[in-house]
Amino acid sequence: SKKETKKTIGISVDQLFESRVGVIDAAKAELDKNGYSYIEVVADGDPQTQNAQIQSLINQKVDAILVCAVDQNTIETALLAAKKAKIPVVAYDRDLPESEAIDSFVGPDSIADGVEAGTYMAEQLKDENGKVVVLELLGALNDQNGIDRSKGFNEAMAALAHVEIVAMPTDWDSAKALSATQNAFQANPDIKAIFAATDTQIPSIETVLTDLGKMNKVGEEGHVIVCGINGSNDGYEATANGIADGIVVMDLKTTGETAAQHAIALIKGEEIEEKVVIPGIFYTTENIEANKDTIWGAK
Amino acid sequence: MSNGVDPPILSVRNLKKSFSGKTVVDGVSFDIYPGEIIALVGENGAGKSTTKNMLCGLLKPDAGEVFIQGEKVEHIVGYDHGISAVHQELSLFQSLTVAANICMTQLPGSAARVNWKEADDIAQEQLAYLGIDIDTKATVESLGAGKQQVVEIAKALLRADKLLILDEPTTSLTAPERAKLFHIMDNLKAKGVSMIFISHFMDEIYKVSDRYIVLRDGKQVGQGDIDKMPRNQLEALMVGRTLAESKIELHEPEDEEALRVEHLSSYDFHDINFTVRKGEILGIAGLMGAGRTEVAEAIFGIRKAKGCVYIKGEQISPVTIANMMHHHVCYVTEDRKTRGIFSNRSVRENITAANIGGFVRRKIKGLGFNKETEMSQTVIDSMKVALPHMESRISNLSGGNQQKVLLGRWLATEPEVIIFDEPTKGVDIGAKFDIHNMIVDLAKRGAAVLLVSSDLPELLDLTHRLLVMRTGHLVGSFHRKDYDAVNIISLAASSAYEKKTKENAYGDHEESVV
Amino acid sequence: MAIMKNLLFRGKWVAITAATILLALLLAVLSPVFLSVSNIQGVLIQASVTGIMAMGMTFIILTSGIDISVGAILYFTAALFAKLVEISTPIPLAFGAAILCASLLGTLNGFLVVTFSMSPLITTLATYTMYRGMAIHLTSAQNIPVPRAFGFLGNGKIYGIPVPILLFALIFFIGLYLLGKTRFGIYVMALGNSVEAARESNLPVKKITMGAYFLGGITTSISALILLARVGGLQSGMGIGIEFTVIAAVVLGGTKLSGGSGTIIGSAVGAIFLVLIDNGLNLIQASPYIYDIVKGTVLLTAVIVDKVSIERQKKQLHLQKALRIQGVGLEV
Amino acid sequence: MDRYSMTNKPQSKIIRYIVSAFRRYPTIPIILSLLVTFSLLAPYFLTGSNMKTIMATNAVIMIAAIGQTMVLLTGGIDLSISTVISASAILSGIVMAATGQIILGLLTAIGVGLTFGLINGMLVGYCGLTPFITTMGTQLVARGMAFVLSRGIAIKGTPRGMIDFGFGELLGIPYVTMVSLILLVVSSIMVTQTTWGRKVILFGSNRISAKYAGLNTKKIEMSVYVLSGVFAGIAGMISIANLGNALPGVGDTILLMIIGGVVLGGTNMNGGEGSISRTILGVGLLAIMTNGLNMLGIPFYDQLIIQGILIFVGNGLAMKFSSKSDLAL
Ligand SMILES: Nc1ncnc2c1ncn2[C@@H]1O[C@H](COP(=O)(O)OP(=O)(O)OP(=O)(O)O)[C@@H](O)[C@H]1O
Ligand SMILES: Nc1ncnc2c1ncn2[C@@H]1O[C@H](COP(=O)(O)OP(=O)(O)OP(=O)(O)O)[C@@H](O)[C@H]1O
Ligand SMILES: [Mg+2]
Ligand SMILES: [Mg+2]
Repeated sequence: SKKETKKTIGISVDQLFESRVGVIDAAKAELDKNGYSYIEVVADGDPQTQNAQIQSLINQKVDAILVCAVDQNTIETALLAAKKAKIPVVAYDRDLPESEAIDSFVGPDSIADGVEAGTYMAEQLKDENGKVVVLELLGALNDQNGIDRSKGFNEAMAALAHVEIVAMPTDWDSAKALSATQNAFQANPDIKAIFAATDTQIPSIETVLTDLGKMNKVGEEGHVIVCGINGSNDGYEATANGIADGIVVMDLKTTGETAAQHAIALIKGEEIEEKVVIPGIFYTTENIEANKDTIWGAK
Repeated sequence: MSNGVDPPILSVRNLKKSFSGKTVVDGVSFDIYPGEIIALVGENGAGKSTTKNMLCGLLKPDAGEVFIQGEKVEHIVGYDHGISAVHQELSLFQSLTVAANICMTQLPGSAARVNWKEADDIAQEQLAYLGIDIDTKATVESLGAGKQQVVEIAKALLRADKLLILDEPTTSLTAPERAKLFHIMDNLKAKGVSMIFISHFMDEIYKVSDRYIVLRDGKQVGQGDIDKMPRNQLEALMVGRTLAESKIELHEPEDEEALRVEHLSSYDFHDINFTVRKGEILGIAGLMGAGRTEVAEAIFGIRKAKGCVYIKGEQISPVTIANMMHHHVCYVTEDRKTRGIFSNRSVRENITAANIGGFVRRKIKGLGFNKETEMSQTVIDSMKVALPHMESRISNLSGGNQQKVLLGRWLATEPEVIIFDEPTKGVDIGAKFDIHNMIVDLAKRGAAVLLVSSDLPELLDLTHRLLVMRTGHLVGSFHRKDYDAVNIISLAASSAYEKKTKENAYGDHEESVV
Repeated sequence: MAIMKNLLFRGKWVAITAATILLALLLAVLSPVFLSVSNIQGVLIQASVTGIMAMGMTFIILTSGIDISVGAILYFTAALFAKLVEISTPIPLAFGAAILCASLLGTLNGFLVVTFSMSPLITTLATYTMYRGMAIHLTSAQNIPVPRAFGFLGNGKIYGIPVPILLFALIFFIGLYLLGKTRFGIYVMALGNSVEAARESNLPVKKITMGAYFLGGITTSISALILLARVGGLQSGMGIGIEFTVIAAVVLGGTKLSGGSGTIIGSAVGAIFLVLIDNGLNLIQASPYIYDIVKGTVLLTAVIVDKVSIERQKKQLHLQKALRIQGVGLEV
Repeated sequence: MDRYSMTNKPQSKIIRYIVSAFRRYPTIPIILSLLVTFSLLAPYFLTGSNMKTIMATNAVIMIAAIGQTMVLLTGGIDLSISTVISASAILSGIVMAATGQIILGLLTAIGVGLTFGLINGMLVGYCGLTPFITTMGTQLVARGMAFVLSRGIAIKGTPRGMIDFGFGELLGIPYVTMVSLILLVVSSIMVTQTTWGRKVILFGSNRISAKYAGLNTKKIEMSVYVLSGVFAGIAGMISIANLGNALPGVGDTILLMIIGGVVLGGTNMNGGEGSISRTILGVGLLAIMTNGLNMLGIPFYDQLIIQGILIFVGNGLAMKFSSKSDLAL
């Protein structure tokens, strides 16, 4: 019915935080470049709000929807409504594996990312003797990406029989990560390695290690192995400075751009891939500087 | 000041105040000279407290002029101008100490460091001046109402260099304490402090004041010297009609017992026993804190107590409010504001609160409030409540009318045993007259009445028998024919125990009473 | 008699202190490392953030107010500081700006509450939403690192004592002094007892209210900076939700939500108590899923114990009174 | 009597009615102006489907707000309402997944709500604990329960019927909206037309006077928490219908919306004043506002700022009108 007006794409965001903003910004730039307009709505972590917002995007007759679900299991109702209204849907950043309503997913494979970090850590720890305690800082207990990262990490670590993993919830909150790390070290003073579900918590880990006098850099005697996932500036700096051993860096830019391209292609009726995994890349202290340009958080 | 006639300490011209369009004070003008006591009288809602609030700076007048020692003042700041007030409702800070309360308006020491030692001394000095011994380090909430009233007065006195306004200061005081207060007022007067005295007790007004001002519906309808004004004329001026001679005719009670209390004890009182027959009015006299209220509340089931309560010979067990109400017992509290009314609800809802079921005729079971308005109206009419509208908040009514609503609420439950606790506290003479007649009428119709009051004349007028309580004990019992005010008061006040331990502040009052 | 009463009303912190000691004993039994110096130190550091905020919140609640916007103030303050440092403002200047700004936001709360006589809960709910929006607006939800040099505030030690603990202690003593010795302190208590009576006593009600909320703001800014220093940078949503922990600490400490009665000591102990729960759960490596259940249960238990102890004290007083009345006898 | 007769100015009945309506519902002018503004600026705002969306997606909040209104009427507060929604959704989800029975699920949800309501009611009503801190405790317990039972992940396997119910509509009105409308009407009748409702309001106005007037204050106070729990349970059920699955964190984020909506409507947090109809308007205002601001494309963070200002202004108006009004509402 609309003649030569700009096509509009609805972007539904679960919550605003740094890495999410990175993806959205990339998607928006791509849409701008191709002459599409967009409506951005933020659910602020509430699944019902998100459903309402998707409904409202449908009511506004957007031409496609990009969605990062607050929860993969409770978005379906709203997305089916979009499907009914013949609006193509692309999920980004958070997979909706069982959804019948989405046309495509673009984003990470969090299990794989977890495995990558875990594999590296397992490699470092395999020669240790006796029981080895590893601290895992969990994301939020109800966040699929957090759960998957943990799953992957544990899978990889399962290779080592002498490793005991102590898990602490953080709700993605650095302050909670800080006290959890502090308390974990009280209970297990000989923690050998720490895995952070998001590398933005590495400065908190550093604070605790400094408190305890254990802040030894990579390669130094008594170094505590630290790995994380994300690719924020915190993670980059820590790895570059030898505080952390390595981080899995997400490719936010490609995620955002690809998601936007998929939406455009769907509007145009073109064929697209149903699932595009944008893998995270593991960088260590050695090679992170050299790849600074590909790390979204690096400033 | 020394040259002949002093200028008036305060002059007021044409003071006006209205609340949401309703004028409640309309053209009050007077002068008050040093050392003078003016009685401000009028019915409930006449605008006395509102006038007081304007004079001490709590309310801004809508119109009118105020001169303090001849100088025009735009905005009164009570304490700075040497004007302070004892408010009708206690305005104390319950969880703070007596010393902090008394000195709150003028804390010694600097802002960064209050000198609590000095504050304590000041407080002790004030209390010593009032001649009452209260522990200045105790919290106010640990004091009885009588002592709290004293603290309130001490607090006001601290800043009353020129003018002290006393808004119904005696409503919660008993005779000896009132005498003490008047003594204090005399002292102040001698020091040149002027006073405005608001009260509904005509005896007191004639006893203490030099001049009077009468308010009616906010208008100043008369002022002059009190000696030249006959009492019945002053009353007529206040209410706008001549009050009938208040001749109370008591009926002979029936023989059947209505309420019997046996061995009632709690931490506030000890081994209370008495019987009230149908049609009988039994009074309880005593000082503040004697435990009368506690006994009354224990009978009604509000407080826990050991012992037995019988209604018409049947023992009530357990003694709960629900059970007592079921047996047609009711209790009208002395503390109207915090224990009686629902201040932000309508008059209608306040009337029907105690037995909503009795006011409605429902078409569908359990739903709706049909006829509530009509039936409430009959209560309002029979109690002669003056009010703007049945749907107005009860807090918009004057104290006397609130009291009538409260009485109406309970009388609508068709009680057979009625416990009144200070039923005319703060009520104007007209309304008091009505309430007295109502109580006598209730007894005449067969109800048993237990009347707790601090107003001795009221007790002497209304009751068949009188019990006297002191520190939780029943210490005396009088029949109407043996009534003797001096005897009753000294019995209520004297106590060998209290003299021994010197704990009680009122130990030395017998002399001042007589 | 009066002494007993004073103990009853002033000694409200006794219950929470007893509960804290009991919990500590329990943890000492459950976990051998609990009583180590470094763990105690860790507990105190963790308690310092909420504890400092609880000092300010105590004043607010004592006036019978409440401020649920403090979490958002924390976020905004941290954001402002990080942003200012990012655009290379000198640290002291940024520091001052952050503290000033938080004080202003707190005072604004007080101003709104007292001027429009609206319920403090709904007023600060409105400002919570606003301040949070402002913080995200300011930072576009970005994480902003702060220089490690600034970490001294979170990590540093003076005479071997961690700076956050020192600040906590300092502010605790200032609070103690303010409440107990100054005119403002007694005014706050008075206001919480009865606004009506405070007006009639000609107390500067407006100034007192704004002062209390100002303290809420300024303590929040200090906590914000400590937290920022410790976590190494700003995170989106930082501090959001902390208000309930802070309020819980104050209320557990025996301060009445209706105002007019409470202590600084109680609030400080309350903050430590709450941290102990987390610390204990971490130490015994409880399943992450049961944290909330344990916390909720402990909270409820603490409230019930508090209530029971108050009831018992009341009963004792009554008993004494009864004995006295019985002892009077009938001497006419 | 005569001194008051002067003040009863003869006014036209209609004007009086309108004036009193605005006093009772100070949110009406704001809602009207928002509706006009949004309709003019956002082309899709005033469409049937959008209105339907607003109503359906806010059903959970609306239902929870009913319970919260009752609690606030007594001068209390129920912070646990949000996570009780989650807990009942999870348990009911588990039951439904296991049995496929919607009725069993509904009973479970109500049962969970009832249980938490009873706990709150006992602690607040009978033991006299402070509502704020008590319900803060049960809030954590309920949240923990939801997470323990679900391990943080949504409970899947919701019966088809439940999902259809979430989608379905009758005469253009979604079923979930109908449920909330029915509950609103019933609860409004309970509050305004029954003795119980009257007692709740009187209790909230002055709990001591209520005791002295012979009302069973403990029972009254307890009952509102129980009802609040039950409504939370039903809300949990509706959340499953809306979302398709039971989610452990579903209630976490909506607490402030619930309380904000109720108070914005003009229910006094100190008790004794307020109504369900005010709550409808308050929650409705928040819902319309967020929807409209989204449609106008206002960034999320600026929406927060506007929302804060509106809550403030709305409540300010409510206080101003109700304190001035002579009518006890
Ligand atoms: N804040 C207020 N808002 C509205 N009306 C008020 C207010 N304060 C007082 N009034 C009304 O003003 C009138 C005068 O009240 P005021 O308290 O001055 O009476 P009073 O003479 O002191 O009566 P009483 O003997 O009962 O104390 C009353 O009708 C009262 O209802
Ligand atoms: N220490 C106290 N703490 C709390 N309430 C008190 C205290 N002392 C008295 N009260 C209450 O205040 C009210 C008025 O106290 P008052 O001094 O009149 O005592 P009372 O025992 O009621 O005396 P009366 O014999 O005059 O009725 C009573 O209801 C009483 O229970
Ligand atoms: Mg008066
Ligand atoms: Mg009494």
